[in-house]
Amino acid sequence: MSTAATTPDSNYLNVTKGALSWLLTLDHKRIGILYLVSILSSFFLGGMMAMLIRTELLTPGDTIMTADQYNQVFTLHGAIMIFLFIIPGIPAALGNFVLPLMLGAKDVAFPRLNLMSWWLWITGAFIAVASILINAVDTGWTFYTPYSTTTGTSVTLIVTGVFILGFSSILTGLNFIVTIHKLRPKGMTWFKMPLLLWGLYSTAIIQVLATPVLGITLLLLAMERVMGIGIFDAALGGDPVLFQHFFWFYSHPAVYIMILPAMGVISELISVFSRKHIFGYKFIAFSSIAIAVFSFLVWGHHMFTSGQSELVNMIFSALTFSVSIPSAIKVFNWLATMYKGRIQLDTPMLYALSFLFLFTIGGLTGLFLATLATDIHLHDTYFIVAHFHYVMFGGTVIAFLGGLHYWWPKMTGKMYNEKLGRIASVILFVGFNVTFFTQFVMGSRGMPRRYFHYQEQFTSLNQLSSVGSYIMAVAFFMIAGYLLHSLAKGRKAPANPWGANSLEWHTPSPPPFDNFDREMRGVDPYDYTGWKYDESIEGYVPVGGGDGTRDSRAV
Amino acid sequence: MATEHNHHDQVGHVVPVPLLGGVIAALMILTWLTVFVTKFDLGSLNIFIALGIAVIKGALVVLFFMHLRWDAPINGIVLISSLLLVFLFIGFALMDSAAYAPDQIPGYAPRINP
Amino acid sequence: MTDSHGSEGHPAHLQHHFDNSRQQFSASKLGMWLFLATEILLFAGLFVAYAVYRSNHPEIFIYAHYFLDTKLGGINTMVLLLSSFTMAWGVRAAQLGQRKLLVALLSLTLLGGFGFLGIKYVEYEAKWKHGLLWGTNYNPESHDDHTGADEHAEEVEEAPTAPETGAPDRLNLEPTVVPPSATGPAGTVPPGEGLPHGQGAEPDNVHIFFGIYFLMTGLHGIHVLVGMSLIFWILLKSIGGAYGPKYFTPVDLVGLYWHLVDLIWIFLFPLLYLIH
Amino acid sequence: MIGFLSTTGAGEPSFWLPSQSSTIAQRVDSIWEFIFWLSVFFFALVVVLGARFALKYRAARGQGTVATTDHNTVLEVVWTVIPTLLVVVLFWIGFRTYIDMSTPPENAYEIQVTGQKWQWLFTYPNGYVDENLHAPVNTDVVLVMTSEDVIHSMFIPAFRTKQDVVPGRYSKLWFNATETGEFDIYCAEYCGTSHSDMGAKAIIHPEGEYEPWLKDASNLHGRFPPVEIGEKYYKRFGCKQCHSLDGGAGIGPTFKGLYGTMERLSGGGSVLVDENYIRESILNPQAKVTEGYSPVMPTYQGRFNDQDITAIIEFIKSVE
Ligand code: HEA
Ligand code: HEA
Ligand code: HEC
Ligand code: CUA
Ligand SMILES: [Cu+2]
Repeated sequence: MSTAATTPDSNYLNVTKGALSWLLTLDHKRIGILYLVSILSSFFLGGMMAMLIRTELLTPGDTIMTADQYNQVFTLHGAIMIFLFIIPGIPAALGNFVLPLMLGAKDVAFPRLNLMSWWLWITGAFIAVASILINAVDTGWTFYTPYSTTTGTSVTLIVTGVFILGFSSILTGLNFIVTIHKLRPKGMTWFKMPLLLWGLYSTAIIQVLATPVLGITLLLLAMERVMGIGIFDAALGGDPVLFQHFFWFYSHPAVYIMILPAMGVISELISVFSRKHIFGYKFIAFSSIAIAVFSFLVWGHHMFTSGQSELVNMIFSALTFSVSIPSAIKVFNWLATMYKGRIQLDTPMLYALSFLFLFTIGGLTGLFLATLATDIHLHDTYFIVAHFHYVMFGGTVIAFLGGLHYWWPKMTGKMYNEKLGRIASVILFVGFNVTFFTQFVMGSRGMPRRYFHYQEQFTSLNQLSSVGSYIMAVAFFMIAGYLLHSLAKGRKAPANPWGANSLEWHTPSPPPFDNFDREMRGVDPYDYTGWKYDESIEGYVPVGGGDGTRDSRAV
Repeated sequence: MATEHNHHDQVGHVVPVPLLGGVIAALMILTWLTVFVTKFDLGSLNIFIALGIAVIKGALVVLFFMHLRWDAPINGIVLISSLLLVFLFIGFALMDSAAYAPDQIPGYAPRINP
Repeated sequence: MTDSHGSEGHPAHLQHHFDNSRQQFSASKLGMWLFLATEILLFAGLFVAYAVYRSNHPEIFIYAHYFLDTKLGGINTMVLLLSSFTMAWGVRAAQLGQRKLLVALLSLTLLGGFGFLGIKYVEYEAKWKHGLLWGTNYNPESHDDHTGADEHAEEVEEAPTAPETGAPDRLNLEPTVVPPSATGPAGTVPPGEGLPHGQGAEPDNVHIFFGIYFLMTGLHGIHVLVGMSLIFWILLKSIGGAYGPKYFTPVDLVGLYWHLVDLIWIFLFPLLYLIH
Repeated sequence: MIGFLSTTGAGEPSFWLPSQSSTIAQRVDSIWEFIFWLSVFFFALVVVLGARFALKYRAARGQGTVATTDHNTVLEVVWTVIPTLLVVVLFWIGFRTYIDMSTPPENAYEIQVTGQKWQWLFTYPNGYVDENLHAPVNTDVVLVMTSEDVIHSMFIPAFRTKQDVVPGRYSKLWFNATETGEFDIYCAEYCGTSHSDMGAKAIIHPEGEYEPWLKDASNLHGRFPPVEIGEKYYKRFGCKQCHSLDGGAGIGPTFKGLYGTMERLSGGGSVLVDENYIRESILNPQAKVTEGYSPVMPTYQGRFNDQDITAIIEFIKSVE
């Protein structure tokens, strides 16, 4: 199985041909690409739902749809974005591609599970999306009982889909943990790993330990609908608030499944484009683990007004603040990395800077929510909507885009148009703030979320927000356009366009089937002294000569 | 890796049959004991005894049948952390639902008692 | 770390991205333990539901557990433990390359699985017959027209928690046997203030116990089934002599899974059957 | 554009927050402001440093590396400890105020609230039911709330207060309004189709005007024609759950065209549905049970007076 014909020109993209060679591939790089295509399609679908939401909200009354349709649209927007796009986003697409490369390994520990994970994703996604066509779903992505157990829509079906998606996520996490533990090469100690791997590792811990609880939650919800167990249904003697504990036990840690890998990506980008060793490596690494651990202790902050007891509210509020400390540590370390660097504002770095600003806003507004007295007022208003779009979009999606541009040459072997890349990133930044900053204002002024009709007084803010969302759509179509264009017409990518030193840049772009033609050893991923710029290929080459893909550099 | 390997390719620990036999005997006795103890009314102690015995039985299974005693520490860490999370979950859910239980409306269950 | 890679050639079971068997084995093992952790957390949800309702409404649990048969439950515990024992021994046999012994032990383990499910079936059927089910299906119709002891005799016979008065008529429990709700409402309904199927001391919402009972034992039963299929699969392969000292990973991993199934039952048994 | 930095002035709505119309609002807002300025500070810090570095150290493509120190334990400790101390303060002030928000004062004026898809019903101590919340100014008022179906959430932005309304249990929310006037009430927990229309008004009466209002409002007969009153009762006292108006089947016979027909009784015999029979059916429903129905209708003895019953009869007559 390791004996695929390898000629000097062959790479993982052209080593075998035909649809089946992709659909049944065990190569982590191809699986990464499969995931990338799949999640981007979901993102597109979710984005179109968002456009429907924003268009409906142009006027306070009915605009383009009925109340029921609106409820279905925001449910699907939320569910698609969360379960289909952002949770698998960085780990399963970018992570799958780069993790073994960064480790100098040939593949992940369990290639078959990896493929199975993607197929489960496809199955789950198919079922979840089919539930739209069959009888829609109108519960919101949170599936709160007893609404979700009594509504007439196909909740059971979408819950089945999400259950399967959860399984897919578990397999990815499990695979990454084992790979990082067992497949590190000689010389790569834990503290020689690129920080993205720490991010993915802590993400994987959450994926493995939290996702099963989502599974049982959804199972109980389905049983509640099918058999009428009554555990969550007051009409049968059950307790609806208990459901919320179940749901958030998973779904709070899940938000850190989204942000931790994004923080890993940002650590890579900031160091590489500042041409400087990352500042405070160990603090950044440990803060990832700390976030993963604390993330399990704070779920009740989504339930401050639910009727949860005051005692538990108090504990959860206090614990919630603990998560902000490791996040603060990261932000300050990134800033320190930039200090006195030689900062190159290439597209990935522009995204990294966007991230820094937007995530800071998102995170700081989290403090309003973690504080009991203010959350009572802000809960379930657009302030929450703005908060989570700032962290999920301004944080994760922006980091994802940064990473996508950063590894695009490695994945495809092509360079995208740098100028368009920068322009699009700026448009996106502006559009994003117009869309969501306004929502903070609406929210604190008292506009509840999931509102189809709203009061006249919020009209102008809503319209501004909708305009912002159209600006974002323009930026995304630009991005999609020049990336696709680069596939056909892009300049051939050098092995190391950015002068980075983690192991994936020590092999050609795109990498060969088995990743490396030699046995790799750990290096300090943030030590760039071994590379110098070569004008002729617009990329970096080793100071000692060669193109960097053949020799093996020891520590 | 704390795995013992007796000869070149041997991986994992081989557990002697008498040890396995001893463990299953202990498990059987404990099962009988836990049923037996239930015959006595010890108030709230009953549940602690029952769960205590279950924990001992579980530990026997994990340590000997599942080889954890000889296994890499990381595998034990995985197990312990999952158990800690279970306790965390039970702890908070219990603390909270017990605290608000007095607010519940007596007899409210329209779908069963119309 | 260069030993088996390249120089000695790959053994058949060694995948190309591993350096050697030991690395592959310990990776598989860590993977399996992680998977077991997810299983534990899957069941965690049910244990939470159990803990919440039991601590807030002990009356439901005490009343309802009289309908479970401790003798059958106890026997089933032993059956499962024994099959765990044969499984553990089987792993040893695989490690030492004792092919015949391995086949025999795996067959015994499988038999244990069948035994367990058989007994479980008997128990389920009795519940079904008496309408001791979940949610609105909880409808123990037989309560109303007789004193109960005779008809339920076969399933409530051995309830070990007989109060001082001797074997009580369990469907007409003295109110003192069933304590009031620990917190909040839904406690014992005083005799006379009849609920629809209220007789004696039947508390509100007994169906919650049966919902939890069926979910816990049902999910566990599904795991038993999966475990049996896996054992069947390695049994077939071991007949062909697939496992020996150099390669026994599947036996080891399936063993771990089977022990976990056992482990969960070790807790389910006292929690469901031995309530006091 | 600088407007977004202006936070609350006393009472009036600010750029960020609605008017402060309850005693707790001022306290919540001062915490809000504290976090706001803290956030502005840290945001400014990050932006100023980030932007300054990006511009000052900006370099062309193709740079080699810079060698500087890559860690500094003192710095790390400083930027770990300062945020830690700050969040401890945040937690504490938020928690203190929250405890006051969640503990209703003793002897507060109690109003019962029911949430249902998709309206709020407020029941006053004398039994009068209204669709809006009326309360006296400068008085502690506690709402004892429950839901008929799914979870709703009582949200009064001007009072900075919110509480979920959960079926099967009572939850409480209290406020002390400092201003008279009308304030918006929303349902903040998603509850289905008309979630966004599940609004009401909190109408705060000036000193001494609340009691007269309640007395006046409770006296429906002076204000509405009997048929309308009957219809209100039909909706509010649960008749709706068992008796349809369109001839549809229900737990009880439909009211459509009921008046004046002959009903067969389950004990044999039959009866003409006239004023007397309806009166008897409401006060003593089990006296004569209509054939095909079970005797499940509750008695309304003591809940309606003669005038009320007449109104209901008029209403039943009007359904044809
Ligand atoms: C990527 C996802 C993500 C991330 C990273 C976060 C991060 C945080 N979130 Fe957020 N959150 C969501 C996604 C996310 N959240 C979602 C999806 C919801 C709503 C779900 C729904 O209801 O549909 C939500 C809702 C939510 C609530 C519930 C609100 C409610 O419904 O009433 C709360 C309450 O505490 C909260 C708090 C926080 C906090 C304290 C952080 C912290 O981790 C933030 C830490 C970061 C910083 C603090 C900034 C950087 C630090 C500095 C610049 C230094 C200065 C710092 C200090 C002085 C402390 N979030
Ligand atoms: C990752 C998560 C994520 C992302 C990215 C987004 C993106 C957007 N969301 Fe979000 N949203 C949620 C998660 C997310 N959302 C969740 C969880 C909820 C709560 C649901 C609930 O209440 O249950 C929610 C709810 C929500 C609401 C509140 C609805 C309500 O409460 O009534 C609104 C309203 O404006 C909104 C708007 C938007 C907009 C305008 C975008 C825009 O940014 C979208 C822009 C995207 C596009 C226009 C797509 C373009 C894509 C391509 C062209 C493909 C090619 C791309 C590449 C090659 C890169 N969303
Ligand atoms: C729990 C269900 C229920 C509620 C609530 C209820 N009813 Fe009835 N009602 C019945 C049933 C069943 C009957 C027929 C049996 C009987 O006559 O008692 C009935 C009969 C009647 C009749 C006689 C009609 C006939 O054809 O014999 C009248 C009039 C009536 N109800 C009025 C009312 C009014 C007015 C209210 C509310 C203030 C009300 N009901 C509330 C169930 C209900
Ligand atoms: Cu009621 Cu939303
Ligand atoms: Cu959260």
